[in-house]
Amino acid sequence: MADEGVKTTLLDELEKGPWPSFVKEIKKASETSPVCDDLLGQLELSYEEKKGHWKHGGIVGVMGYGGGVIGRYSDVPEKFPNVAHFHTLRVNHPAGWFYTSDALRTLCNIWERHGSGLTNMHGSTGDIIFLGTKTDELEPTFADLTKAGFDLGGSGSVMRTPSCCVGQARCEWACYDTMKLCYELTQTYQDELHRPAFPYKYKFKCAGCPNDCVASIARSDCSIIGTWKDDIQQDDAAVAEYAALGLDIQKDVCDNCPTKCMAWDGKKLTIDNHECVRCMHCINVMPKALRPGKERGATILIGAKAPIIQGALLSSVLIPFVPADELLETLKELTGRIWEFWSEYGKNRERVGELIQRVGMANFLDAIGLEPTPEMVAAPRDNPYIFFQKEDGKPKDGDGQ
Amino acid sequence: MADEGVKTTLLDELEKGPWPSFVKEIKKASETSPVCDDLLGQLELSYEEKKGHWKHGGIVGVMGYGGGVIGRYSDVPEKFPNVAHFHTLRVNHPAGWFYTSDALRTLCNIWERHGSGLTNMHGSTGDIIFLGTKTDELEPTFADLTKAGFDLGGSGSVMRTPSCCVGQARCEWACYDTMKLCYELTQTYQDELHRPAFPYKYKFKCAGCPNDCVASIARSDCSIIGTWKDDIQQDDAAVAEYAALGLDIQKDVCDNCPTKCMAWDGKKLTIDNHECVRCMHCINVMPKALRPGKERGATILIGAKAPIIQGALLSSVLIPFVPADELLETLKELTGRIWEFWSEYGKNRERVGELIQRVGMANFLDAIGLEPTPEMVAAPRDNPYIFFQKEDGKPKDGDGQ
Amino acid sequence: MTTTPAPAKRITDIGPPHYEKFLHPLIKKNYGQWKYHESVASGVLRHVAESGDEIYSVRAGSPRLLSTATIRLFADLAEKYCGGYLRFTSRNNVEFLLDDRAKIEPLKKELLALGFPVGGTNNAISNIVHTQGWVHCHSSATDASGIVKSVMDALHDRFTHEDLPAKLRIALACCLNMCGAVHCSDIAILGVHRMPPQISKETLPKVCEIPTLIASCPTGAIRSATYDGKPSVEVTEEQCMFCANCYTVCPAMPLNDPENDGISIWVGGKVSNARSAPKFSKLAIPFIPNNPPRWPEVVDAVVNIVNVYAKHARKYQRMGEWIERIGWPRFFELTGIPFTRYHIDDFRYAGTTYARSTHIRF
Amino acid sequence: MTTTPAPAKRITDIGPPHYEKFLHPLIKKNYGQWKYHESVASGVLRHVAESGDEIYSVRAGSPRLLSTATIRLFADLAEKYCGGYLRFTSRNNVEFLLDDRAKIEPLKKELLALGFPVGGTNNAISNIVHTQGWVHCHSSATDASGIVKSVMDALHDRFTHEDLPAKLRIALACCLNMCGAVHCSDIAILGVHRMPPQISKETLPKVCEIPTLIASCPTGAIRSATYDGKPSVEVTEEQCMFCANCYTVCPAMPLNDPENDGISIWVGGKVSNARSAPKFSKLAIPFIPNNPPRWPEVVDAVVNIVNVYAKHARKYQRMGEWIERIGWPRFFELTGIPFTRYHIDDFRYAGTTYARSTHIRF
Ligand code: SRM
Ligand code: SRM
Ligand code: SRM
Ligand code: SRM
Ligand code: SF4
Ligand code: SF4
Ligand code: SF4
Ligand code: SF4
Ligand code: SF4
Ligand code: SF4
Ligand code: SF4
Ligand code: SF4
Repeated sequence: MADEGVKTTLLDELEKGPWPSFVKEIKKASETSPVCDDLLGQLELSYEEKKGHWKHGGIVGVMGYGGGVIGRYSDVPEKFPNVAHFHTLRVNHPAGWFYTSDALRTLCNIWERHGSGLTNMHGSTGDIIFLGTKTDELEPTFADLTKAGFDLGGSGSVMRTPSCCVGQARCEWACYDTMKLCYELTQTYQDELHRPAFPYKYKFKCAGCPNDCVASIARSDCSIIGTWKDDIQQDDAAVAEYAALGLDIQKDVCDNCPTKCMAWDGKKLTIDNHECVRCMHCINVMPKALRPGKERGATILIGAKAPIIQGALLSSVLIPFVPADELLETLKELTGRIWEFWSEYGKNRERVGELIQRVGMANFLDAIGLEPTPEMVAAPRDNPYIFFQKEDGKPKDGDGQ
Repeated sequence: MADEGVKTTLLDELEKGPWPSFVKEIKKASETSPVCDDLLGQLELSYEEKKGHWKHGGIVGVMGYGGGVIGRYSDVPEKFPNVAHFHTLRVNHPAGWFYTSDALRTLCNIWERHGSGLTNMHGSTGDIIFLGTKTDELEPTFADLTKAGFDLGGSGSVMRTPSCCVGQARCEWACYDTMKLCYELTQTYQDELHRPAFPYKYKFKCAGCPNDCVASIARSDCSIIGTWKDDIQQDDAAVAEYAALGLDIQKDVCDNCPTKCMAWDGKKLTIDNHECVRCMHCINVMPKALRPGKERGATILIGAKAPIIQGALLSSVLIPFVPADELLETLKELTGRIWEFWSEYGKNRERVGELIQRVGMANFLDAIGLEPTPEMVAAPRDNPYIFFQKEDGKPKDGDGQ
Repeated sequence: MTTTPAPAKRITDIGPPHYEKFLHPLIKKNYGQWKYHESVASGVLRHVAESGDEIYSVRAGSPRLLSTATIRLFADLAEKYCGGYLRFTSRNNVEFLLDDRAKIEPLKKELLALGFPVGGTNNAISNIVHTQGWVHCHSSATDASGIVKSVMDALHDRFTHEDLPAKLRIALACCLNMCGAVHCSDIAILGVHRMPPQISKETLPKVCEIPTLIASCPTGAIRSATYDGKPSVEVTEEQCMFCANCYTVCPAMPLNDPENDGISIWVGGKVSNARSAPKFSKLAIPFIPNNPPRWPEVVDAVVNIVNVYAKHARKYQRMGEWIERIGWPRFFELTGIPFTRYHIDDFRYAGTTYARSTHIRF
Repeated sequence: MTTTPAPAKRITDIGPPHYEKFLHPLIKKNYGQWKYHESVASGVLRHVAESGDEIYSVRAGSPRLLSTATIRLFADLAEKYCGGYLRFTSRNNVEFLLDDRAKIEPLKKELLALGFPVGGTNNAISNIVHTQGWVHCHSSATDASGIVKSVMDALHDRFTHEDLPAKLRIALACCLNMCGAVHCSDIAILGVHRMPPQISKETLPKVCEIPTLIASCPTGAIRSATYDGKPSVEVTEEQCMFCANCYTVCPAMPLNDPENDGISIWVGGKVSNARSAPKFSKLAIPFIPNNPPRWPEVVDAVVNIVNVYAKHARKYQRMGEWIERIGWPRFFELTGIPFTRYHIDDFRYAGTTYARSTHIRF
C-alpha cells in the first residue's frame, strides 16, 4: 500500500493533463509493492534537487549469464532503504511485441512476485524491462521466467536482443519475414546474447521495407532492411481511383519522388523502375495502387550507433540485395566473419561501425571476404590519398636518386 | 637556333594533331634561345625514362623580395648545361589578363633578353610565367620589368598574386568591379606579396557573380564572389521572346532551379525571390530576360585550398553580403584581423582554412570579431559535443559527490 | 514480494517464446498475405488481406512506464474486445487487434475513459521514444518520463489528430549515450551536462583503472596526477565538452550538477528512406535549464517548433525535408531561435558542415 | 641572352600595371554597363552594352606554354584586327576583342591557318587547366603538357563545337599538390606516385630538418632512425599513401619512379554555383601507367567518359549533376570502369562517404 506519508508535491503535478501519467503508474504499483513508495520518495528528491540519485553501476546478474540485468543502487539508501538495490531485468520480448492477455498476466504475476511491479513496455532496444528489484530476487525471477518460457535479453558487451517491425504479420509491404528472422537470429545466438565475449554491444534490427519502422538504420550495428529488385507492382485502376478521389498525383506523388522517375499524364502513371531507388514514397501514398515488386529480399547494412564517442553513425550498405529465402544463411555466414574480425581487431568499447571507420571499409571488406561494389558508397573518394597495395606497385630497392 | 643534333623522337609525336603543340613552341623558342635545345633534350630524356629531371628547390630571388622566383636546377646538368639553372619568374599579370599588343611585345623583349623566351600565359595562380633563366639574370630581368611597369608576383609564404574574372570589363553579370578590387588588393598588400611573413600562402580571387569564372571558391584562401540582395531584374517581353524561340522555360529553366522557386504558366514567369539562392542558372539561360538585382555586392568566403595535407577545401561563407562600395574597406579590415590571428596561431605550412578547421569556426569568428550567423553553415552540428563556455555554466568547486 | 529458491535444474538459453503463439488467428492465417491498408480514424488502421480478411488495429498512447496493474488492464481489454490479442509498437504504444469492426468504438470509448488516448497513426505525433532519467539511471542529465509527460500533455491533440504535413517523431534521451536514439528524430530532446567531471579524489584510485580512464576521453582532457600521494587524474577544464564518457568508465567522475545540467533541442532527423535518405537531427537550442516538475521552457520550445513546422511545411515534408527546402537561416528566423557559436560544428566532420557555396537567401 | 647590370636605384613594390591602360576604348566606355551577351558562333561571343555598343570576343585555344614568337604573333593579330586589344582567359585561352563584326571571319581564318582553333565557349570543352610536369617541376609524377596535348587532340571537335549538355571542364595536375586545382573539375587528370619515398641516406642529414620531416607525414609513417651513425629517418611502407608531403619539405625523399608513377582520373567536380553547389571531383580510375609520348590509355579513358556523359546527361547537367542523378553505380556500369577498393574513401571524412540509406537502383 502506498504510504500515506510520502510527499510527492512536485510529482503530483505530473498526474495532471491528458497524457497517461507515469506518476500514476508508480502510485498504482505502490499499492501492491512498498518499494515504489521509496522510488516515489527518491524521485521527488531528484525533482527537488534537479539531480539523479542512483549510483553508478554495480555488477549483478543471474548465474551463468553475463548480461540481462542492470545493477542499480541508490545513493541515499538511508532515506529510501527499499530502493537501496533497484536492479532491472531485461526480458527478451517476443518478436514483433505480440502478446496474448495470458502471456501478459504471466509476466505480471512473476514481476509482482519478485519485483517492484513496474515495467517498461518496452525498453529502447526492445526488451520487456522489469524495473527494480533486489539482488537476491534475480535468480528466482529468472527461474520463474524461464519456466514460463521467457528468457533474459542482452546487456553489456554481448549481442543485444534483436528486434523487428511487425512485418508480414500485419504489413503488406514486408519484403521478408522480419519476425521469423528476428526470432531465428535470437535463437541462433543465445550464447552470444548471454555471455559477453565481444569488444562492445552488437545490435540487430530487422525492418521489412525501407520505411524502417524499427529504426534499424539508426540504431543497430547490423540493419536488415527489406527491399525488392524488380518493378513496383502497379494497379492502374486503383491509381485512377486515387486520382478520382482527389489525390494530386503529379504534385503529391511524382514531384516527391527523389529520382523523378515517375510520369503522370492525367490518366496513366508511368514509373521508370530502372531509376527507382525504392524509397517507398509513392507506395506509401497509394497503398492500394502500388506495391513492392515480387522479387523480394533485403539490403544488409552495417554499423549504426549512438554518438559516444566518435559521433553517431547510420548503418551503411554492406550487401545491396539478398533474396528473402537466403537471408538467414547469408547473415549467419556474414555475421560469423564480422564477429571474428571485430573480436580480434576491435578495441575495448569499439562498436563495429567505429572499427570500420578506423581500419577503412576496404580493409574491412577484405577481412570479411566481400568484394567492393559502388552501392556501398554515396560517392567515391574525393581525396587523392590512396593506399596503393604492393601487388599493384612494383617495389624497388635502392638508395633513391 | 635549334641545334640540328637534338634528338626529339618522342617529343616529335607531340607536334602532330590539331591542338597547338607546346613542343612546337619550345622549338620555336629554341630558334632564338639555345637553352631551349637543352630543355628539349632533357624533356626527351624524361619521356624516355618516364621521370622528371629537375632537382628539388633551391632558394634564389631578387634583392629585397622573398618571393616571385622559383629556383630550379637540372639533375643532369652535365648533359644539359644550359638548363643547369632554369629558374622561373612569376610576373604579376594585369587584372583580368588584359593586354595591348605593345605591352606583350615589351614583355617579350625583356624575356628574350634575359631568359629562355618561353612563358606560360598564364600560371595557375594567374601570373605571367617567365619559364627558365639563370641565377644571374634574375636581378636584370627584374630591373627591366619594373622599368616597364611590371612587378613580380608571389611565391612562398606570402600573399599570392590576386586574380579576378573579366567582370565589369565585359560581363553583364558582374555584381561588383572585380578588376578594380583585384588591382587594389594587389597594391594594398605589396609588402605581404613580396616578403614572406605568413605561415603559408594566402590567395585572393575575385569573381563577379556566383558562376565564379575564376574558380575562387575552389582555389583561394579568400574568395570574393559577387551577388545581389534584391529581386532578379526581369524583362517579361524578353522572357516571351525566349519562349517563342523555342526555349522550354518549364523544363530548361524552372525545373533546374535548385529551390524550385520559379513558376511558368506558359505566359508569365514568376520568381519567388524570397526563396532564390542566387545560383545564376535562370539568368545564365536567359541573359536577355533576367539579370541580377540592383542591390549588388559580394559574399566573402574563406579557406579554399588544394588537398595537401588535410584534404582539399572549398571556401566557406564568412560574410554573406557586403555592398559593392564597401568591399575594399571591409576586406582590408577583415584581412588584417585574419592575418593577425593566422600569423599568431597558424602552424608552419597551415593554410587559413586548415587553421579554421583545427581551432573551430566559432573560435575563429571570435578571434576576428565576427558574430556567428546561420548563413555560415550548411547545417548546424549533429553531434552533442558542445564546448559550453564558462560564462554559460556556473562553475562550482568541491570534491564531487 | 516473496522469495523463491533457485530450482535444481536451471533452464537457460531458451530465448523468447515463439511469436506464433501470440498471433491472432486471423493474422496467422493471412501472414505474409496482406494486400493494403487504410486509415479508419485517427489511431485506427484497417489492413486487408488477399483473402479479403480484415484486421483492425486500435492504437493507444502509453506512458511506457507501466505498472502491472495497467498491463492487466490492457490484458482485460484485449480479452474483452479481441480474443486477448494485442501488441506493442516500436514506439511503445499499445495496439489492440480486432477482427470485428463493431467493437472499435466501444474499445476506444473504454480506453479514453481509462485515460489512454487513441491516435498516433499517420501524420500524427506518435509517442515519444525515451529512456530512464531519474527513475533508473545514474548517468542522466535530466529526467525522461517527466518531460515526456509534460510535452505530450501539450501535444495531446497532435497525437489524436492526423493533421500534420507528415509524420513527426519526437525522442528523448537523458544523456549523451542517447539510449533514446534521438540522433535521427524530427525533434530530439537531449539531456546535457555543462560541468566537467568533478573528481571524487578519495574513491577514484579504488574504483577506476586510470589508464582506461585517461584513454576514454576523446579530447585528451584527462591527465594523470597524484592526490595525497596516490595515483589519480586531473581534468583540463577548457578541453572538456561534457560527454561523460569518462564517467561511464569511472564512477568517480560524476558530471551532474543541478544548475548546469539541462536540455538541448535538436531537429530535422529522420530514419525512414521515404523520399530523402535518413538524416541526423541538428542542433536547434543548445541549452534550457532543468525546470521540474513540468519543464515549461522545454514544452514551449517543442510546441513552437511543431507549430512553425505545421504552418510552413508542405504536405509529405518531414521536419528535416522542410528545413532543407527553406534553408537553416530561415528555420532560425521563423522559429525565433537564436543562432549561436554552439550551432557551428567543431567535431570530427565539422569541415563538412560549413556553407561551401554562395547559395544564400536574403 | 645578354646580361644587364642591376640599376643603381631599384624600383620595387610597384605592383602590376593598371589594367585600364590595356582596355579597348569601347570596353572602357561601357565598363560596368554591359546589358547582355549572346553566342555568335562557336568561340565567338557578342556582348551588348546599355549604350547599344557591341564588343565581339574571338577565343582561340592556346597550349599555354608559349614562346615569345607566338605571343608576338598574337600581338600582331590583335593589332591587325582589333586595335591591339586582347586578353587571356582564366583557362589560358586567348581572346581577341573586336568592335567590328566584319573582322571576325578573317581573324578566325588566320588563327585557324596558324594552327589555333577557335572555340571553347558555352557548352564546349574549354582548354585544360594544367601545370608544369616534366617541363619545370621536381615534384611531378607525370608530364603535364604532353598529356594535355594528346587529350585535346582527341577532344578537338568538342572544343570547336558547343554541343555538350553543359560546360565540361578538364584540368590536369602532375602531383598531389594539385597546382592545376583539379579537385573541382568535371574531369581531372592527376599524376600519382605509388612508391614510398626512397630515402637518399647520404644527403638527408645535410639538407633536411628531421623533426620537420617527421611532422610532415600525415599518416605518421616516418620515424627517426640512424644511418651510418648519423641521424636519419625510416619509412613504414604500409603506412605510406604516397602524398609526397615529406618530399616537399625534404629533397632527400623522392618518390618518383618510372614504373610506379602514373595517372588517376577523377570526375564530377564543379566550381560554379549554377544550379547545384560546387563539388569536389571523385575518383573514377585509380591508376593508369605513364605511357609517353601520347598516353593513349589516358586519352581513351577521358574520351570514353566524355562520350558516355554526352550521350546520357540531360541538358544543363554538368558531369557531377548527371552522375548524382543516375547514381554512381550506374556511372561505373555505363563507362565500364571497374569499381575497386581504392574508390572507397579511407581518409578524414571517409565516414561521410559510405552509402547510409537503402536508396539503391537495381
Ligand atoms: C534501458 C535502456 C533505455 C530505456 O529506457 O529504454 C538503456 C539504458 C542504459 N543504457 Fe542504453 N539503453 C537502452 C537502449 C539503448 C539504445 C537504443 C537501441 O538499442 O535501439 C541505444 C542507442 C543505440 C546504440 O546502441 O548505439 C543505447 C546507447 C547506449 C550507450 C551508447 C553506446 C554507444 O556505442 O554509443 C551507452 C553507454 C555504454 O554502452 O557505455 C548506454 C548505456 C546504458 C546504461 C547501461 C547506462 C550505462 O552507462 O551503463 C543504461 C542503464 C539504465 C538503467 O539504469 O536501466 N546505452 N542504449 C535501453 C535498453 C532497454 C532494452 O534492452 O530494451
Ligand atoms: C607554376 C604553378 C603551376 C602552373 O604551371 O601554373 C605552380 C607550381 C608549383 N607549385 Fe603550385 N603552382 C601554381 C598554382 C597553384 C595552385 C592554383 C591556384 O593558385 O589557383 C594551387 C592550388 C590552390 C591552392 O593554393 O591550394 C597550387 C598548390 C600548390 C601546393 C599545395 C598547397 C596546399 O596548401 O595544398 C604546393 C605545395 C607547397 O606549397 O608546398 C605547390 C607547390 C608548387 C611548386 C612551388 C613546387 C613545390 O613543391 O615547391 C611548383 C613549382 C613548379 C615550377 O617548377 O615552376 N602548389 N599551386 C602555379 C603558379 C603559377 C602562378 O603563379 O600563376
Ligand atoms: C506499428 C509500427 C511498426 C511496429 O512494428 O511497431 C509501424 C507501422 C506502420 N508504419 Fe511505420 N510503424 C512504426 C514505426 C515507424 C518508425 C520508427 C519510429 O518512429 O521510431 C518509422 C521511422 C520514422 C522516421 O523516419 O523517423 C516509421 C516510418 C513509416 C513510414 C515513413 C514515413 C515518412 O514519410 O518518412 C511509413 C509510410 C507512411 O506513413 O506513409 C510508415 C507506415 C507504416 C504503416 C502504414 C505500414 C503498414 O502498411 O502497415 C503502419 C501504420 C503506420 C501508422 O502509424 O500510421 N511507417 N514507422 C510502428 C508504430 C510506432 C508508433 O507507435 O507510432
Ligand atoms: C572568359 C571567362 C572569364 C575570364 O575572366 O577569363 C569566362 C567568361 C564567361 N563565362 Fe565563365 N568564364 C570563364 C571561366 C569559367 C570558369 C572557371 C574555370 O573553368 O576554371 C567557370 C567555373 C567552371 C566550373 O563550374 O567548373 C565558369 C562558369 C561559368 C558558368 C556556369 C556554368 C555551369 O552551368 O556550371 C557560366 C554560365 C553559362 O555558361 O551558362 C559562365 C558564363 C560565362 C559568360 C557567358 C559570362 C558573360 O556573360 O560574359 C562568359 C562567356 C562564357 C563562355 O565561355 O561561353 N561561366 N566560367 C573564362 C573563360 C575560360 C575559358 O577560356 O574557357
Ligand atoms: S518497416 Fe515496412 S514492412 Fe515493416 S512495418 Fe514498416 S512499413 Fe511495414
Ligand atoms: S519508390 Fe520512391 S524512387 Fe521509386 S518510384 Fe516510388 S517515389 Fe520514386
Ligand atoms: S564570374 Fe560572373 S561576372 Fe565574372 S565573368 Fe563569370 S559570369 Fe561574368
Ligand atoms: S537564380 Fe537560381 S535559385 Fe534563383 S530563381 Fe534563378 S534558378 Fe532559381
Ligand atoms: S540516455 Fe543516458 S541517462 Fe538516459 S538511460 Fe541511457 S545511459 Fe541512462
Ligand atoms: S566529460 Fe568527456 S571530454 Fe570531459 S573529461 Fe570526461 S571524457 Fe573528457
Ligand atoms: S602539380 Fe605538383 S608536379 Fe605539377 S607543378 Fe604543381 S607541384 Fe609541380
Ligand atoms: S609520401 Fe606522404 S605518407 Fe608517404 S612517407 Fe611521405 S609524407 Fe608520409
